[in-house]
Amino acid sequence: MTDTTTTTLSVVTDEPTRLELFRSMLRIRRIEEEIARRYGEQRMRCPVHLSVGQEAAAVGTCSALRPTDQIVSTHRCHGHYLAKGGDLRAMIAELYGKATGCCGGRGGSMHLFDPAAGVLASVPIVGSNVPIGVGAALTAKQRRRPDVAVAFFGDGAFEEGVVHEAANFAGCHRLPMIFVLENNLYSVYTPVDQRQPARAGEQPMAGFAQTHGLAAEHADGNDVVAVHEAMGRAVVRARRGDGPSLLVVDTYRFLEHCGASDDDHLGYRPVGELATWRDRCPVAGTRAALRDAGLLDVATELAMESAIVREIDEAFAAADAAPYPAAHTAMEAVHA
Amino acid sequence: MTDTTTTTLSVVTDEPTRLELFRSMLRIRRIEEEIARRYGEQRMRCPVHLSVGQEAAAVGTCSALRPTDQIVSTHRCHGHYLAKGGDLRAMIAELYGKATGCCGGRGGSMHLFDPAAGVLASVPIVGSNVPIGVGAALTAKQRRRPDVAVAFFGDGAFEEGVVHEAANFAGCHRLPMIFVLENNLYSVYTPVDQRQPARAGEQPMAGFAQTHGLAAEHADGNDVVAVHEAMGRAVVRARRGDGPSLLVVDTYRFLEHCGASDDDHLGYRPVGELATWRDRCPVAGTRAALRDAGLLDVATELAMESAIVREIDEAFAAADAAPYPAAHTAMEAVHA
Amino acid sequence: MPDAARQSAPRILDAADAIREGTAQAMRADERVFVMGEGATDPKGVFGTTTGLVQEFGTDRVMEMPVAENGWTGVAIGAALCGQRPILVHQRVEFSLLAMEQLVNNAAKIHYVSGGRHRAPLVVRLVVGRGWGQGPAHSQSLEALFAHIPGLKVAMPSSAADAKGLLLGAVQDDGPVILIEHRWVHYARGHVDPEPIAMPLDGPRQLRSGDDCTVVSTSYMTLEALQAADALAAAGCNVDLFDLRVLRPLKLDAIVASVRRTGRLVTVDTGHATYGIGAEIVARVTAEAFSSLRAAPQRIGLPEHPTPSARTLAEAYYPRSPKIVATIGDVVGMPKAAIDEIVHRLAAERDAVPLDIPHPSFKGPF
Amino acid sequence: MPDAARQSAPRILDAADAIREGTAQAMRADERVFVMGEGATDPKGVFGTTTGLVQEFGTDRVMEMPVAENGWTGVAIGAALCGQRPILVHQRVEFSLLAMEQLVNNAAKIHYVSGGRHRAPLVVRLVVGRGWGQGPAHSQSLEALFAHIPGLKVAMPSSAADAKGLLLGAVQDDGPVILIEHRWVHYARGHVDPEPIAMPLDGPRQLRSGDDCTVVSTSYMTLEALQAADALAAAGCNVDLFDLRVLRPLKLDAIVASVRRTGRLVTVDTGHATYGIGAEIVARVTAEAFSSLRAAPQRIGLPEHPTPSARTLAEAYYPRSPKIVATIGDVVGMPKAAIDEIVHRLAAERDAVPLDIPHPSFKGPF
Ligand SMILES: Cc1ncc(C[n+]2csc(CCOP(=O)(O)OP(=O)(O)O)c2C)c(N)n1
Ligand SMILES: Cc1ncc(C[n+]2csc(CCOP(=O)(O)OP(=O)(O)O)c2C)c(N)n1
Ligand SMILES: [Mg+2]
Ligand SMILES: [Mg+2]
Repeated sequence: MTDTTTTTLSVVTDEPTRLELFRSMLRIRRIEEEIARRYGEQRMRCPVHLSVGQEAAAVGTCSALRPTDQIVSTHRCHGHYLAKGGDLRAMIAELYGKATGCCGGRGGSMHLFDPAAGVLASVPIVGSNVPIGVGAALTAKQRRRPDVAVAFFGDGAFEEGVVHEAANFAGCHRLPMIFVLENNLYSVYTPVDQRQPARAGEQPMAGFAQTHGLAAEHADGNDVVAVHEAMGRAVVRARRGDGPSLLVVDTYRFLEHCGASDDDHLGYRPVGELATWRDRCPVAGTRAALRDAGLLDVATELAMESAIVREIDEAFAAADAAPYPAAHTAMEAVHA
Repeated sequence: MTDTTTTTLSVVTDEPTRLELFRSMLRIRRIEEEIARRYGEQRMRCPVHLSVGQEAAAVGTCSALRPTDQIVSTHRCHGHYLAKGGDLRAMIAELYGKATGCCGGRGGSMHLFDPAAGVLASVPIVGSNVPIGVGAALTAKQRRRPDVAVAFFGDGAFEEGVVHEAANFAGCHRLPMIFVLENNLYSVYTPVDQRQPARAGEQPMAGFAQTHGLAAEHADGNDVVAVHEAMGRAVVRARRGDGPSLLVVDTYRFLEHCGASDDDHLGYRPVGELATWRDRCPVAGTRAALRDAGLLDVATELAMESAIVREIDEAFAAADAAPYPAAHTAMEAVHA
Repeated sequence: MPDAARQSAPRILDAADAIREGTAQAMRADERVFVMGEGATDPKGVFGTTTGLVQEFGTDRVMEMPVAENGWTGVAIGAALCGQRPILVHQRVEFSLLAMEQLVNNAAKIHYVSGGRHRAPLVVRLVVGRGWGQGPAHSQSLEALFAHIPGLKVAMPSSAADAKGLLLGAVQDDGPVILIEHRWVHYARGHVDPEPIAMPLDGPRQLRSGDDCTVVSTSYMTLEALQAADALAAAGCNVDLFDLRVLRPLKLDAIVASVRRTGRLVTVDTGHATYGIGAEIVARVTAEAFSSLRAAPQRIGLPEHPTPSARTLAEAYYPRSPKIVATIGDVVGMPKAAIDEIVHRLAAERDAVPLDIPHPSFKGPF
Repeated sequence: MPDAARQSAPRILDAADAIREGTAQAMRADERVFVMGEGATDPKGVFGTTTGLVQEFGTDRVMEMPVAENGWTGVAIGAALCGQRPILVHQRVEFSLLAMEQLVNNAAKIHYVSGGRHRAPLVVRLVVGRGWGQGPAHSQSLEALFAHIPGLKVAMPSSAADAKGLLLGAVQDDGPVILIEHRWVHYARGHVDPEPIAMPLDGPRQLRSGDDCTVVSTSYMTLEALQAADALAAAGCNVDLFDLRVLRPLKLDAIVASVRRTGRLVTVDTGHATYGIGAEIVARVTAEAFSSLRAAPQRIGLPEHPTPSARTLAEAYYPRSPKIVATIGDVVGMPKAAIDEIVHRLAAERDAVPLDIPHPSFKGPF
């Protein structure tokens, strides 16, 4: 019998970790800003789904994992991939369609993976990654590995039946699995209230957890420490054999659904909504909190920034310099 | 915002209705017993999924509906079809593969429907009927008809993602829809605890209702009056625009999953489980209750029985006498 | 405007606009018609094919869908059984893979299995993605999967006029119709009748005439085939070019008659070649016109691997007009030098525009 | 028992037993192999193909599944990516329609899209239902849908030996393999090697030899084709009969070579004819052996409507050996009277047993 309310398990976040959470978010932000800046050059010729604004969800969760823990991501996978330790160069090269990309240029931005980092796969079909993550959790159980598996999905994916099927499976077999629902309130340009019934209560998704035998956690997606600690509790439960969890993170996408620009002018979001969420920007908020706590001085931050910028420049330069896959290789590796 | 707990809406069942509920159950029981008796002749050459033991679910629910209300059923559709007023002769003829069957012999036992009675369709793929029922509810809303739609499904179907998708849709659009989950504890020979997580609480399925914006009702599937009244409340809500409901009915299948015999010897159910449920047989239980209440005397019951037997004999005789569909018609009506 | 004047002033639309116009007209004419789709009411309106409809018809008839393709396909089938006439749209063919069970087991069969009593008038619009590195799960042209299923009708327009006409024909049909729209056909411009004239779903359209070879193409590949046919014609090789349009039910009489005359057949479709559309055309035409065949029929389709994202790989992936020219030239026995000349000229023209976008106005991401 | 003795005493199993034996051996040899299916552990054990496995290997390796085909297919793919080697089984092909998205977008493509880095070693067993009026949604033979998808391998056994050997070959394969088992092939009895010998998934097997015609059959229709071939042989007409076995990747060299000799081709498969397996065989063989063809290749498959339940309708639906004889006789130009004689004799033999059951021992409901 699963207790679906948040356990009182306490996970605390020490100072170095808080600094590292910030650095990781800042790095993702800068990388995606650079992609956005260069996207207009039309040399990254693949769709990109940026996660600017959602960094705390990626970083707060992945920071609670080990490299051998497996995550599966979605079309919006840059943040998860980077937060989990995915190779930046292989990612940028993939966006440029180069042979040095993580998929050798075959997949583009929606197929990022990195076995060394435990980024098992990213899948561009909504919801389709979730059971794959459960398969990783099943493997951990069958092979008696101490690993945890995590599936990221959005409020849109929540509507896919396969997500319920996957959750039921994980609940039934009490797998070391964590379902991370990033609720950014939209599926493309459609707000969640046009797609789902309103739900009452403090924990609107508790019913889903109860149905599928998951413990339920919830966190403010602009508070990376809160996400990290909620995830930490879920990881502890999973690793000690207490079964799967749902972690709901409330968050918001700042840029357009697909592509590198702003899309607020389309008018699909209420006026001011974006501004409200921008005011609660997870990166800026964390910076301010660290400053207030005296954990981050200007020099440290500048050093961080410049290291990040250097890494980004190198990654783009390497991608630029890398060869395209040769046309004749297109027929290779159809069958394993 | 939907209230997912059972409302205190009161629906009462008067004496003539209680008698009619009994008669309807008895009739279904006798019809299926006759199918079982004759199945060994190998002239009904199609799979049959009998609902002996589950009559109260079918009768309690369908008795709360009008002919213009639409139901969709499953592979186990005899009871629903009959309880809703489906034509007996067209059903038996269909089982015999005759031209006079409701599908002209093309469908067999798993495809029963009767437009006149509001039996929209039966679908042999598990869960697949549920969104079709929601389509009927959507039509009622779009065309401003005062009708209600009902989807029957089992504890196995509950695992299909499409059921969640359908429930979400109905909840989102607040459709006049009732989801009737007949929990008979097994999917074929597999008990529910091998397929789903354990769920705590008095109303184990409340989480599903909460997730999808459904009001939740629950009834003992051996108590036809309780089913009827729970369904009555759901129908009232649906008809007055208060949105969809889930009605969970706990019930049990007495005979084998598919076919006309007993299958307890296979050993997939705990010893004694069947006997316990047989002791609570909805037909016998209702008979006893009516007897105790002085509503059913022996003469009345005998008259009922003999009318039912006559109707059954006529239906089988008619099916027997009816022609098979001519081979050359097999190519007809592929496209509308 | 008098009829004559109206006819003399052709009205040029692209196929996306033509689809939107046809949808609006069908909805005005019949209140049972309604639209369901993820993004049907959003600002981009499914590549412009549904833009503005919700403003005219309201959210009861232009319905935004949850991301739950199998579910809302079943809902549509239920509504159709109850007398409604839904038009479903998926922004990629791939998303409909989630709805295969509903489409194949229920929509395709319910009329038949009910002895003709049930009707499921359903239009399912699927868009084939292409270009801008969208990769293997947003680019499949899986018409062969649907075309194999008895009880479905399957059509693929290649022009603005057909995009509207076939849609209206599909809406009028009393059964399920799968309409597969290639994303690049959305950009095809041409005269579109302003009236809502439903085209019957009844077979190919001949676009070019000639005695040298019969060419059968589908969807976007018709545009490549036209280019090939015209280039060949300039060199004195004339082909009968048929746009297949309706894949199921498959009417091949005109094509068989053509092959009886030309003795040659080349097929060009948008899907994978193996077990693809061309195979059926070749098999059936060969059975019916065997004694007239003077050369082995040839098929052009996608190679047997998923769509790669990188431009350099996609370049080899998608066959274009030069390849069609080369294949036809070979089948008719044109001199190698003559073929090469046309192939090089066409290839040069084509290389001048990026291969991963349909139109110069197009600037990613999709 | 010495090897020689063992070989001299052929061990006769039916295909269902052969599959179970192969599965158990694969599981003993490799602890990464496990079975997933609805009913995998139940008393009937998926038509006897999984019976007893859970007793030997436990519920961690023989896993009962919820009724959630898309979900557990995705779980299997995830496990495969992590190094496991799941064997999935669906009691009907139709149930796998719910899992098309996972199979087509993920399983088929992940090796390719990852530049060969990911491996998804997955065996998906699908059973084709037939008979006892089970109707249109429990009887489809939809191999053409899977065979069209690059990245999948697709095989169909027609004998007990192949049922085991191809299963073991599929388990050894590092990619996704769809194994389609016709329910009536489960009853096919024959010698099965007791050793776990994996057969490579590499093409057809020749079952009869002759110069008059090349016949290509799949799955259960191979049994009907054998009957036809033997009846024809008795009348002096000898055919090369190939059981196709592996539909993708498609190796046709031996068949093309045969047609070069016989000049004639007839295909007989278990699916719908239109856009079916036979179309690809005909199209490819025609392209490669055109100049040798002396008659138009012919296809035998299911007619273009769903499976009706009633016996009287199903009778016309399923082609049998007499029809194969008639078609081959026609293609080779046998005198009508000679054809008729064989057809009538075979038809009489076949009419003596019920048409809706595979075997005299079979007594409904499935
Ligand atoms: C099955 C499927 N349906 C539709 C789409 C098109 N699509 C791409 S992203 C997206 C939005 C999904 O929303 P959500 O899951 O909330 O993720 P977000 O984009 O908000 O991060 C949709 C509908 C798809 N990729 N797959
Ligand atoms: C999609 C699908 N998967 C599997 C089956 C095989 N099957 C037929 S009935 C059944 C049991 C379903 O259980 P439940 O929904 O509880 O209904 P019950 O038989 O108990 O009435 C199964 C699995 C099917 N028909 N459809
Ligand atoms: Mg979202
Ligand atoms: Mg059940």
